Amino acid sequence: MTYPFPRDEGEATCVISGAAGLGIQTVEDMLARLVVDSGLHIFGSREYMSRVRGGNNSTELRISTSRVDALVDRMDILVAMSRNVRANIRERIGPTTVIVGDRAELGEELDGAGGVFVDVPLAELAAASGGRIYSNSVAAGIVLGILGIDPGRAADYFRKRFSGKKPEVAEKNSAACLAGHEVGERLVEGRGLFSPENGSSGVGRAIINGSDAVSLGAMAAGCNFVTAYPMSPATGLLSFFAKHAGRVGAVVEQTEDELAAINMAVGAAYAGARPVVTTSGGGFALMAEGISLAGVVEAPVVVHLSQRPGPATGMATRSEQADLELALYSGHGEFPRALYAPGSIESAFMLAQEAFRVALKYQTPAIILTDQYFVNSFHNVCPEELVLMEGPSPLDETPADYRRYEDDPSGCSPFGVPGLGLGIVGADSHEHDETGHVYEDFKLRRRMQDKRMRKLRGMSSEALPPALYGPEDYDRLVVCWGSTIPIFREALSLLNLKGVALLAFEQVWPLHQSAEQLLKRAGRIVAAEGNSTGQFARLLRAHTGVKATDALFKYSGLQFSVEEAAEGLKGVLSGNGGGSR
Amino acid sequence: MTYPFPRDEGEATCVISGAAGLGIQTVEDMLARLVVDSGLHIFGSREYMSRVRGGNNSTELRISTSRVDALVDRMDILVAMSRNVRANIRERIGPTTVIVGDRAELGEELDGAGGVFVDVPLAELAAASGGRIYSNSVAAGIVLGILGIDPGRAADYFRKRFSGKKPEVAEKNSAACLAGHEVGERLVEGRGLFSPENGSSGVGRAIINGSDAVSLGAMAAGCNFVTAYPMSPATGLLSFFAKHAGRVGAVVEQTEDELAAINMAVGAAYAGARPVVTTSGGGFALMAEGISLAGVVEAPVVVHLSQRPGPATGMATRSEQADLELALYSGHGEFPRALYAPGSIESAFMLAQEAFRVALKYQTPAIILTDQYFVNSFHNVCPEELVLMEGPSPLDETPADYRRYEDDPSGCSPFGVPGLGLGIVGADSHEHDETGHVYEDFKLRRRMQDKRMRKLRGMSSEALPPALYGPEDYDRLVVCWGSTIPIFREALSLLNLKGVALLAFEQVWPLHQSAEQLLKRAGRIVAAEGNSTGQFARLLRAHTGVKATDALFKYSGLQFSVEEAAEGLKGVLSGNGGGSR
Amino acid sequence: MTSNIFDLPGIEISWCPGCGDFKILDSIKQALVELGLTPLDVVVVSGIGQAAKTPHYMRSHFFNGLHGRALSNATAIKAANPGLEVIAVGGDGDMYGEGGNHFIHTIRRNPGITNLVFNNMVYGLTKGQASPTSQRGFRTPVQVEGVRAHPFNPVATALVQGAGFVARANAGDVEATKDVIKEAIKYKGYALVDIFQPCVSFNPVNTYSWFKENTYWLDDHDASDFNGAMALALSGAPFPLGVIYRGEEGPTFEESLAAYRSDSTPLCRRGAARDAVRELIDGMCS
Amino acid sequence: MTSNIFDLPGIEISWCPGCGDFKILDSIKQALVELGLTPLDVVVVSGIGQAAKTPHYMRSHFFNGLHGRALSNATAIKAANPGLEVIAVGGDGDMYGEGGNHFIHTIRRNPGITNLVFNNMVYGLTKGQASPTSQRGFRTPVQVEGVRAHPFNPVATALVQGAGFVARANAGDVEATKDVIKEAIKYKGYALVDIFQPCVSFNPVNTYSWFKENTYWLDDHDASDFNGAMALALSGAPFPLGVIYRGEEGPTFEESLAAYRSDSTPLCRRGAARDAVRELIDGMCS
Ligand SMILES: Cc1ncc(C[n+]2csc(CCOP(=O)(O)OP(=O)(O)O)c2C)c(N)n1
Ligand SMILES: Cc1ncc(C[n+]2csc(CCOP(=O)(O)OP(=O)(O)O)c2C)c(N)n1
Ligand code: SF4
Ligand code: SF4
Ligand SMILES: [Mg+2]
Ligand SMILES: [Mg+2]
Repeated sequence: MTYPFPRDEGEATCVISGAAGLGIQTVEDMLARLVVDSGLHIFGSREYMSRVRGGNNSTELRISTSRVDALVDRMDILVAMSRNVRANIRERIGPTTVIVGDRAELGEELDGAGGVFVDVPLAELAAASGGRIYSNSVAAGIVLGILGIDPGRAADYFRKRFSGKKPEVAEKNSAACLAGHEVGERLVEGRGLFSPENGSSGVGRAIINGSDAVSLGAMAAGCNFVTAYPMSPATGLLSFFAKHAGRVGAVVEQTEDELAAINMAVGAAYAGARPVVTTSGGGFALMAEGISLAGVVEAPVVVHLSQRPGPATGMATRSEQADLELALYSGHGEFPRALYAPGSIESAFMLAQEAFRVALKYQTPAIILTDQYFVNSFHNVCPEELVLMEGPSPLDETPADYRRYEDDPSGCSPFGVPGLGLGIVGADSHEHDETGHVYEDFKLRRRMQDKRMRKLRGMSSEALPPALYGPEDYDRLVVCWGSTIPIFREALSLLNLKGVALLAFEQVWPLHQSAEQLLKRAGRIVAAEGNSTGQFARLLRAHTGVKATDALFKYSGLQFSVEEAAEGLKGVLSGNGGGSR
Repeated sequence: MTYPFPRDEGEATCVISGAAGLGIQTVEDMLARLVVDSGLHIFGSREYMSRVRGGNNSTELRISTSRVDALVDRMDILVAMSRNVRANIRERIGPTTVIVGDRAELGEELDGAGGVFVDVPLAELAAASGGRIYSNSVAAGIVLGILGIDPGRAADYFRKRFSGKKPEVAEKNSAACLAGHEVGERLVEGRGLFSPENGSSGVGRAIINGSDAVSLGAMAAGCNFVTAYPMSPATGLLSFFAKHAGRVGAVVEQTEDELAAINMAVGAAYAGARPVVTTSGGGFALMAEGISLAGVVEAPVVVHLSQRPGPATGMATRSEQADLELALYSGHGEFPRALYAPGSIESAFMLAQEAFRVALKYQTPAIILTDQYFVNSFHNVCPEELVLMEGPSPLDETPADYRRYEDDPSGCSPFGVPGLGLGIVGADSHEHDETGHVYEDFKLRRRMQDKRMRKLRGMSSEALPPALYGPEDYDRLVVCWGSTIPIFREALSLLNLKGVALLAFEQVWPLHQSAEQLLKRAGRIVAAEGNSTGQFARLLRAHTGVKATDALFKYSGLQFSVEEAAEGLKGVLSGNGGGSR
Repeated sequence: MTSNIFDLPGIEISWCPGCGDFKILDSIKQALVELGLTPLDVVVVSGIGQAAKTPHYMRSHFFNGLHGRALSNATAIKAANPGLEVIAVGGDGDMYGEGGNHFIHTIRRNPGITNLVFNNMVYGLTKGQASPTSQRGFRTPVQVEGVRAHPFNPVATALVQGAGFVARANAGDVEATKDVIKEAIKYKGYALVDIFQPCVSFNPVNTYSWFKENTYWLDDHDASDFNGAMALALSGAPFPLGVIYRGEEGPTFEESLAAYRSDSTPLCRRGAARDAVRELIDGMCS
Repeated sequence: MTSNIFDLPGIEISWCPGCGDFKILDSIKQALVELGLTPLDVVVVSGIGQAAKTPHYMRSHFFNGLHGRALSNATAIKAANPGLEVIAVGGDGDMYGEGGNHFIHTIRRNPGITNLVFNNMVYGLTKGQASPTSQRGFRTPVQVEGVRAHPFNPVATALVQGAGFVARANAGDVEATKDVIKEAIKYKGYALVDIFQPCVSFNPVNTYSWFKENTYWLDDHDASDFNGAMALALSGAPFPLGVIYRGEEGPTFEESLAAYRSDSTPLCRRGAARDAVRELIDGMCS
């Protein structure tokens, strides 16, 4: 039988779905590596339930001959490893979806779900290769076979991955993979979807996910102090730094709670460290008082806020963009801060550095907003496109008459730290005088508040402009921020509508001055956001007066897919209303 | 010598300034009582340093033949009890200010400060009456003498106030007061500023400060659960409830921190109590996660957020209006809430009840925003004008098939509690199904998020409209909210400008639908706020698109005075710019 | 375990197969049944973590709040309605880490609640970081060189805060654990049961057999002897199991509240004290 | 006290006349001088409260942060620059109430900081509410019927968390308090000194004379004996003063950080690890 695989499209999307604990992560990593080593591009994204074993999670792998960096609904291949495939996956099964599964596990549950079912005795093949636990490698082999990728490299990969374990672990995985590969090859009748000619040697070889991109950017910026309390989906940065603490010379500590994490960060910043804390909305909510402390003591503190759906515990392993206003307004009193929301791996690396640069220069908090979708997605990038910005400049020694809060037209006092120079360095959470001592004086209060708020001018003048994609002479504008950017960019290029452009914000506060004019040029503005109220649109209106005429909101816990974005935009722009999903 | 006292103006303002620990509070209370008992109106306001003894605090007392409810700079009489009178008081000394002080204490520090100095041997007179600690009562007596108020009533007052102590305490205070009264009478040459005829029996006899007005309103609404961690200026509500806990049947507990306070409140609400927590900005910042919890478990929780200047510790005993955005946006994720900001004692009483009504009806948090100025200010009111709204309705017993989060067009599920009926009552901080159990489903998520957010419609439709003061056909509008309202109202009536009206918001979220049209009718809009960035103006623009053309911001730590408001408005409205103070 | 009225039918339990939490759940439900309680009498309160999912797996009133805050919720629920049997459950991270401050101060307050801590010496739900009770040297993706902080001792800490009932149990011993839980629920004031719980996914060190080998059930220990209890509490492995301390039953938090002095009605049945308001306002008129 | 290099000239101290805090301030400054430290060596870290105002009344580096969070700030400052002498000061409410969780977990972590708690058994700055250490029956405007919670025992709690140095002092005894503070500062790891401090404005019960009558200085106590220390810690009034426990000097938090394994440079002098970043990215290419 010939299966309806996509051929000559230069792209294929494979979804692997299965219970937690089956080693899908290994499949994902191995496939990604081999795909990229074959000169193809890859994008991967995971969605998972809040449990350690069981349930049903999935990973999407988009393999392409050109750059891919956005989630799609398209599902050419579904490898269903466990029964009880969840609705969000079932719904994506189309007539041409080839479903690979083991009927012994799945029974008849996918009968009638559409697509073309291929029954493969995964467990049996795995058992023959050394044990049922190698089912994941059988599955990986099948995908390799379908894609047309040489399974020989898999053996290398497993040897490297399991170098700490007994050699037979790698060997059995390889055997399982080979067994799977044979099956895969048979499914495509020996003619894999990609051939070696599809590959290009110019393909970016680094495979980096959003979390690591933020971590690497922070490291590049000289981050050397990491405190955090574990919280999905933000823990990755903590683990990454913990693993490399010795190598990069960073203090890394898991704290008793988020209050300790942020207050350690502020203390460390006072002492001249370059700290980051990583958390999600609930943890950030607990840090609000500490953020305000950073504001008044003028401490350069960077926060990685990786969003998930709220309120409260919400959906612990899902995605949303609903903490923008929290990030912008939390903390009592008024003080400047900067907010970044990267949309790609390259910009995550860059913006993490920018966040440190701005935090250090303006001695105030900077926040990097990501979300579960973003931190758990990866794509291949060229190492050369990961731009290393200028590192932090060494701190000056303080003179004997040093005053920490010396007034300055920029609002930024010379930054001194204890233990470096002859001056006394004070920091105070009260309103204070130039030396940092508490002093109740109404004029001093105004002077100090003005000094701090003045920084916002400099920060605004250095703000990164939004990126415009599409025609310069647009009359309709789609506005989005952060992780939705590549998705809406691809959706728009699919739709190829005249007069429609995308305005994409990766710095969401302070706003670049061009925003107002760019918005005003549009007759219609679609706010596309991963929340239920249009937080960024509200922010834009508050500061530019321009109202979004249409809304496309998603808050189901999953990120928009390209198709969904396209369909939504089509609806909205044709006047059939957008609304929320 | 004849002193330049205000005569026949129907109003006099007396400021008593002195170190903490001298008993100025007693003077203030006694004078207020006697003034009102004489049929006159009073307004009192305190400003104080963050210390227990020493320093220099002051109380302003405005005595008038008509209602007074706003802070003024005017200072007809200054009683300076301690040396080192602070600049904010010195600056208010005008040519006609009569300064009463004891040269033995003050030395020459007020020479050349302006005004007319009257040297009174306060300490000596007090010593003669039983001890130097009675200086405060001597001072009180002097003021009574100047005002023309019968000192006989003071004796009654002291007997009542010190009923728990030895009788001689009251007696010595009375004696000291009488001694002072003689001095005061001499200063006005026997002709007090007010005569018995000025008084009216129709004067509201209840003397209530902002803090007690909120507490009483909460009690009237059936509040029966109070948890808080002490924090200026919010502790008053906690102490008030603690004092009357047995009488009103309320659970009152000082918690270990603010996290416990808010989480107890949410737990209590789940169990059918009607809770309030009281705090200031820093404590509220810590409560953000708990507020979000209240949002998702749909718990009716009322928070009293009494603002003081931030960021962080800021000025612990001073005033500001800079936590509006904190109150509105803090807590992760999206959920409905209501925000109230009373401007007068009557509305504090009413709005505290309204906050409970809305919190209970919509099962979501409501926040009452006051500030240090407001909670520590008092004026006399008619008990009849303290409107008792309808109390809370008894809770229904749950049926056996009860589901806590039953969907409903209004968003509000029938409210059941454990221990009342046959149903199981569940509450969950995750996204959950109708029974409250955690269940990961993307459609359920949307349905539940929609259900919760739908409440905002009802809440909007019931929102209190802003009050318009001044001509209906205004072309210029001054916009303010909360405690500044009476101040700007008086300032505008002083200025008596054509075409200028005041739009005063006591419900600041959700906004009443009339706001947009009212704003759009104005050619110029002055945002008058006690913060440095115009938070409410930003909110109005975000939701109506209307931008304030002018700003009048104060963030020195002190509230606007009527004169300052008037002067500022004059500047702004004449086009000379307003700016910040 | 046999089925009982606290079973919640038709649910999918998301704990890992073999997790000690299943056994503790059985112990709890059995204890409740044996005490003659019904699902309408009980409120199970929890925070966030694997242990904290418990209320979703049994039939009773429940309040599943925030990570670390269950004791505050539970104290309030008990104070609002002292007639309810309130049980706060959670993990070691939840109760002793994020919730550490409430742990200390709740004990000092002595509400009549039962506190069950599923102590697996690891953060299960967030995939294997150290918890306050992790033993020295325990390696995780965050504690890459092994834990070095002094392990938190919940039993001794609780005793120092004046806890009237402090016990320890072992998930593996369902029957004995159930008995301890029964004692804890019967105790009038605050009662702590720290329950050793194997996490089969993230704690390869403190396993069923490790707990078996490193614990022993107390035999004829005089639980009313505070000093003896303290000595047991401070002893290292092997850890004593059973009721370590059972003090006199002093007044509970809710019993000492002025709100109930002359009226035992739970708050949910009370109206507004409008007369008191009128009187208070009158008092401000003179 | 005689003037010393830690005096901050020309300041107005806002404590009430007669407050025990003045005496403690003297003890601290004198201790620092006697240890040969200078204002540039020392960072005084505090939260909010009367006690927490201390850094504003002496000459040295200082970080005056939020209520309850001083130990977190102090731990981080020490970790960022282990060469600094870090002293965290605060009141009983600050350190044991709002900051209770950090108190416990900071001790477990064992940073090389000194923790001085001015224990006046009341909230001074906020005008007289009960603190965790308020004695039973203590009446305040909030605890109108008197405190009923079990008083927090900082000494015993610290011992249970593994504190290596635990001491108690009395503000009234300036000289002896100074000596204890010196010992605490000299101790390598975390050192707690809980200092009884009369609040003349809001604590009419625990006065200078009350503390005199209800305390005694330890004489020949073997501070290295943990069990003896625990017994002293648990004893009620009269309370022992002096060094109650002094354990072995194990590795501190900062000593065990990987960041300092091969490089003792404080963080403020370090650049970015750009080579490591390049290597890590390279590692992601294969
Ligand atoms: C404020 C906040 N911080 C962090 C988390 C993430 N989180 C959820 S459970 C958990 C720890 C779980 O450990 P434990 O309490 O020991 O329970 P277990 O899963 O081991 O049963 C953490 C850190 C959260 N939900 N909320
Ligand atoms: C988050 C927060 N909550 C509350 C306060 C108010 N507050 C300041 S100091 C203090 C307690 C002071 O008591 P203690 O720590 O014992 O110090 P003392 O004044 O007695 O020296 C409180 C509750 C605050 N500043 N911040
Ligand atoms: S991760 Fe551990 S604690 Fe959590 S369910 Fe699995 S075995 Fe149990
Ligand atoms: S209130 Fe008490 S602790 Fe505070 S300064 Fe006065 S006496 Fe000292
Ligand atoms: Mg655990
Ligand atoms: Mg204190």
